[in-house]
Amino acid sequence: MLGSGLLQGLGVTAKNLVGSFHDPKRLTTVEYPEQKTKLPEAYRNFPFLVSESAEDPMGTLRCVACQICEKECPPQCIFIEKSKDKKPDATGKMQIYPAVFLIDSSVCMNCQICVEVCPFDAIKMDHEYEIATTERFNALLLDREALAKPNSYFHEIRPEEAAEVDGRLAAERKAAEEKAKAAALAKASAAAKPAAPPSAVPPKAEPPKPSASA
Amino acid sequence: MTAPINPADSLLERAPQALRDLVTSHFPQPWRWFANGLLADVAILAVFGLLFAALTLAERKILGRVQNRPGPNRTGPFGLLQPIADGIKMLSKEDIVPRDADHLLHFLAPVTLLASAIMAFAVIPYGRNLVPVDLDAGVLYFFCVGATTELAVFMAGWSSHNKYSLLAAMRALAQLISYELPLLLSWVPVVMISGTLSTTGIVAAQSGWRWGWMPTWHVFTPWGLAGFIIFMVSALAESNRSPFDLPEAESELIAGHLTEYSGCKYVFFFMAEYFGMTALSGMAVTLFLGGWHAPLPALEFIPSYAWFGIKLISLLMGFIWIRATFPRLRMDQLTRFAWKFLVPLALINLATAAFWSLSFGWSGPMLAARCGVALVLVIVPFVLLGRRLTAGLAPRSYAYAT
Amino acid sequence: MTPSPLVPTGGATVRAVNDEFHGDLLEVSMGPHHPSTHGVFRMVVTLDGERITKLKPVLGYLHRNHEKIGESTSYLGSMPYTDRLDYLNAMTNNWAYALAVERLGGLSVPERAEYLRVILAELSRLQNHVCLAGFLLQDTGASGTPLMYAFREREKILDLFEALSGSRMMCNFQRFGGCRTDASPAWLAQVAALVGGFGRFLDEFEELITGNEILMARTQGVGVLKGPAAVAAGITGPMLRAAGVGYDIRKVDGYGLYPRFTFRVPIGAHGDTYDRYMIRILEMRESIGILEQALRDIPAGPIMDPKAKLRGFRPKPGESYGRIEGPKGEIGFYLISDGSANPYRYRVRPPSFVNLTVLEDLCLGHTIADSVVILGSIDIVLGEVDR
Amino acid sequence: METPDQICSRILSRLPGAEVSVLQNPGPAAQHSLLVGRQSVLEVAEFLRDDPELRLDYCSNVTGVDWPEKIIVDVSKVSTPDPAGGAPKVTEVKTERVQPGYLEVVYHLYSVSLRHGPVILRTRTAGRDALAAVPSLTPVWRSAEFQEREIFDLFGVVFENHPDLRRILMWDGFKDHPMRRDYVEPEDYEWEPTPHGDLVEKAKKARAQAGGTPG
Repeated sequence: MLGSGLLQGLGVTAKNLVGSFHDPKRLTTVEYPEQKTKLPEAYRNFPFLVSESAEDPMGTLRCVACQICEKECPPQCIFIEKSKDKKPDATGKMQIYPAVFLIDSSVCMNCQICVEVCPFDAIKMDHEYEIATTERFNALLLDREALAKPNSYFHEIRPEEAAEVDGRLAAERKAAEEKAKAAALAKASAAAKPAAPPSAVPPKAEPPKPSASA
Repeated sequence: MTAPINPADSLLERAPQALRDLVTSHFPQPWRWFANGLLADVAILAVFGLLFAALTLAERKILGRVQNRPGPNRTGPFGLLQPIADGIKMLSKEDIVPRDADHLLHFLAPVTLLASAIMAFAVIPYGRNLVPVDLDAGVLYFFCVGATTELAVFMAGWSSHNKYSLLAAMRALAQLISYELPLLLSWVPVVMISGTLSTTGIVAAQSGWRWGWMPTWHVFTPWGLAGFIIFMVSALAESNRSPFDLPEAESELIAGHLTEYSGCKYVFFFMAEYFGMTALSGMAVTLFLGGWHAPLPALEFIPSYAWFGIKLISLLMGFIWIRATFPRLRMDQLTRFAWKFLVPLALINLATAAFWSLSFGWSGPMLAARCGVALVLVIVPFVLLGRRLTAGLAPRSYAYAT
Repeated sequence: MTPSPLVPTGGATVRAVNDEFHGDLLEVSMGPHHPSTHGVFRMVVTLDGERITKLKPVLGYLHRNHEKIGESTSYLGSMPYTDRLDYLNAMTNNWAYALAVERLGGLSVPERAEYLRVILAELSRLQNHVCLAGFLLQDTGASGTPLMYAFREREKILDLFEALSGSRMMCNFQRFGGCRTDASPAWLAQVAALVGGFGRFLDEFEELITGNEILMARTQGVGVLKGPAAVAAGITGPMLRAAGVGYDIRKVDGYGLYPRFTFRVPIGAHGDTYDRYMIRILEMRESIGILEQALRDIPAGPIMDPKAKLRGFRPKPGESYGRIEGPKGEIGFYLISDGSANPYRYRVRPPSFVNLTVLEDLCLGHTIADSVVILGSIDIVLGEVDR
Repeated sequence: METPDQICSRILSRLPGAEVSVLQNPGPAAQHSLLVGRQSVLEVAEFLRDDPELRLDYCSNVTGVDWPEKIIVDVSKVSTPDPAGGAPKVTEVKTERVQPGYLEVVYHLYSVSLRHGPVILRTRTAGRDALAAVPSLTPVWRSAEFQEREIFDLFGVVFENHPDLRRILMWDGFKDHPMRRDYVEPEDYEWEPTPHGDLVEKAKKARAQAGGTPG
C-alpha cells in the first residue's frame, strides 16, 4: 500500500532519534577540541628527525645526510645539505651530519616513503596534527631544529616500532663494536708480530669485471 | 480579541485576557480597540518570533539526533543561543542584489512573503477567547492570505534574473497552484459539518465529549482523518517543506528562488517559511484537532492556550521528522500526486462527509454501519488511487550472474 | 500493466532547436560549483522547460597531469600519487598499480599479502558503496540522514585503514610484491567485528530507504542503460552489472586470490538508477561474505616477495597492463618500461572517466532533477576523472 | 584465446591487404600486441569486434605513447688495406641517422561475452606534427570517445572521424600537448611563490656544485 515504505523509514529515523540519547553506538561524535580520539600507532602525519638525546638534539641526530630520502621523496619536499666536517654521533663514531635539513610541509603529502627508504632509522612519521599556522610560507618550511624530536618522543608515540628499532640498532652497534674490537685485537696482534716482509708485487686491486650478461 | 473575561475560568486561563485588560485600561475608551489590535500584533510577533527561533534550533537538533550527531551545541548551554548567533550573523551580512535584478521586485518579494505569512496568524484561535480577529469567514481569509505567498515566491524567482531562480519560480507557481486545490478541498467537509466559516465556530463545534471521555474532534471521524492527512500533505507542499521543497531544491537548483538573496532578506524568506508552516499547523489544529480543547475531560485544568501550543508543536515536530526521513519528489511527480491522488481523494472525502452528515441520526447497530461505510469510503479510494499512483514501482529482486 | 503516472515517459522526444512555437531553450551551466556535481564537474545543460535536450560534460577542473607526474617519478614514488586518483578507494588504486608493476617486473606476491589485499579491497568496496548510497540519496534530497548513517559506518572502516596504514584515505599501503606492513591479529579481530555488524547496518539502511515510494519513484525507470550499449561504451563496475551484464573482473581475470572465494555477482534487469543503487547494496552483502572467508582463511607468513626491491626498482624493458575490479569499475594501469628507474609511459585507465561517456544518453529526455540523480548513480570521483 | 600470432595470421588471411604484425613484449608480462598500420586499423578493429571467435566487444583502455625522434648511431667497421702490406687497418665509422618520431595509440581490447583478453592493438602516426593523425575507433568502440579526446588533448593525435574531437582536460585556449615528452612547462601561469620553489632552486644549485646532474 502507498505509504508503507514511508512509514517504515519514519520508524527507522524515530529509532535513531531515541537511540542517539542512550546508545553510544548511535551517537559516535567526538567533541573534538575537548575530546580526542586515541591515535593508532601506525598513524602518520609529517616526518620528524630522530635524535638520541633530548638535551642536545642537533648533536645526536641519527641522520647522516645520505640524501636517500631527498631523492626518493615523490613530491620533492626535502632538501638536505651535507656538512663539510664530521661530528661524533651518539655512538661516538665520526659521521657527516645534515648542515641543512628542510622539509616543506606545504608540499609534503605524508606518504612515509622517506621513512621506508631510510637505512638509518633517522626519519620517522609524527603523530602531530594540530599544525595550523597563520603564516603560509616560511612557517611551513620546517628546518632541522623544528624537525628534530628525541627518541623518547618516538617511544611515546610508537612504542612498538621504537622498541623494535632500538633493539635492532643496539644489535648493530654491538656487532660493530665486536667487529671493531676484533679488528683492534687483530691489529694489536699484528703489531706485536714483526712486520712481514713487504711484498714486491702490489696486490691486485682491480675489481672483477662484470660478466657480459649483466 | 475583545471578548470579556469569564470569571468562571481558572486563573491561568484568564491570565492573557487579564494582561490585555491591564494594558488597554491605560488607553481612553475610543482607542481601546486599536490598542487591543496593536497588543495582539506585538504578542503574535513576540510569541511566533520566539517560536521561530526555537524551531530553527529544534529542527537542527532533531535532524542532528536523527542523524546520530549532537547538533549545534557550542553556542551557550546545549547550543541554546544558536538562534541568536544565527540571527546576528544573518542580519549583519551584506545584502547583495545582482546588478541585473529587478531591484523593486527583488526587494518587495521577501516583504510580501513575510507580511502575508504574518497576516495569516490573525484568525487562529489560540485559546479560549483568544483570537486576534474573530472574522465570520475566518477560514476563507486565512487561505486567501496564504495564497499570496505564491506570488511572493514567484516574484523572488523572477526578479533575481538567475536561471536557477527562474526555474524555481516556475516550480513554485506550479506547485503552489496544484496544492492549493487539495488544501482547500480538504477543509470543506469541516465547514459542511460545523456549518460555519468562523474559526471560533469550528472550534466550538468540536467541544464536548462523546460517551463522556472521547473528544469530538473532527480528526476522530473517518472523513476528518482523511481530510487531516490531505491537509497536512498539502500543507507540507504549501510551505515548501521536504519532501516537497522543490523550489529551493538544493541538490538541483542550488537554492532555487533564494539563490540571489542574502542577509536580512534571506532571513525574511526563512522566517516566512517557518511562519507559514506554523500558521498552517495552527489552522490544522483548529480545523481537525479540536483547536484549544483538551483531549480528555480530566485534563481540562491545563489552560486552553497550552493545549493549543502542545498540539501545534507536535505537528511542527512532525514536519521536522518528515524532513529528516524522506527524499524529494520530482516536479512532474509532485503535480501528478496533487492532481491524480490528493484532489480525487479530497473530492471523495466530500462525499464521505456528506454521507456522515446525512446519517447524523443513526444509532445503535446503524451507528456501526455508519462508521463502516465511511471508513470504506475513505480507505478504498486511498488504496486504489495509491495503487494506481505507484503502479510499476516496487522493490525488486535481483538475479545473480553465473 | 498500466504505466504508472510516476514513472517517467523515458526517451520522450527531445527538441534541440529554438522555434517560435515553443519559446526559448534555457541553457544552464551546472557546475563547476554546484552542490551536487560531486566536485568540480560541470554539465552544460540545455533545457526545454525542465526537460534536458542536450547535456555536455565539461571536465578538467581538477586536472593535474597525474600521468606526467608518474613518468617523472620512480615506480615507488607513484604509489602515493595513486591514492589521490579515486581518493575514496586508495586501497584498490594501490592494488591495481602494484599489480601492473608486478607484471612488469615479474614479481610474485606471498599468500598472506594476497589475503590482506583482498580484505582491504573488499573493505574499500564496502566504504565506497556505502558512500555512494549516501551521496545518491543526498542528491535525491533526503536531508542528510542516509548520508550520515553511511558515513557513520564508513568512519569505522577508515579507522581500520588508519590503524593499518597510518592514514584514513591516503593509504599508500601496497608495495610491489606484497604489502607494506603486516596486520596484527588484533587488527584482524577488529575487521571481523566490523564485518559481523555490517549486515545489520545494511538491514537498517535498507529499511530506512529502499522501500521508500518516493525513492522508487525518483529512481525506477530513470536513466535506463541497456547491456549492449553499456558494453560498447566501456562501462564497467556496478553500473555495467546494473545494466544486466554479469562481468566482474574478480571472476573473469581471477586476479589475486579471488578464485578461492565463493561470491555471487548480482545483476540488474532494468539498468535504471534504482538498479544501480541496489546492485551496490547487494555487492556489499557479497563483500561481507568474501571478507568472512578471507578472515577465516588468512595464513601466517611473509608479506613481501624477497625478490622485490623497495629502492632502485628498474624493471626490464617491456610493458604491462594490470587491471582490477575497483569499486567504481575497471581500474587499470598501463606501464611501459625502458629499463630506467622511471616508467616511460604511465597510464591510468580511470573507471569514472569512461563511465561518464554515457551521461548525456542517460539524461536526455529526463528532467534536471533526474540529471543530478543519474550523475550520482554513475559514481564519479573527480580526482580520477580529471587526474 | 588465440595468441597474437594466430590472430595476426587470421587477420591477414581475412584482410589480405592489411598491414598487421605482432610486436613482441620482451618483459615478463608477455602481453604482445598487434601493430596495425593506420590505413587498415579501422577494418582490423571491426574484424576483431565482429569475429565470432574473438568478439572483442569491449575496449577498455585507450592511450597514447609519444616516441620522439631518436638519433641512432650505427657503427660500422671499415677496413682499409695497409699499404705497407700488414694487416688491414680497421676503423670504426659512426654514422648517425635520425629515426623519425611518431605517436602511438594503444587500445586494450577485451571480450565481455567470451570473457577473454586482452588483445592489444597499436597504431602509429606518420609523424609528430602535421602528420599526427590516425583514424578514430570511436565508431567501433564507443568507449574510445572520451579517451581519444584525451589523447588528442594531451598528445596531439588527431583522430579522423571522431564525432566530437575537442580538448577535454585542458581548457579550450590551451596551445600545447602536455603529455608529449618534449613539452616544456611554461614558467609563468598559475605560479605563485612558495618556499618550495626556493627549495628546488637550492637543491639544483647544490647538486650542480657537487658536480652531479641536476634533477
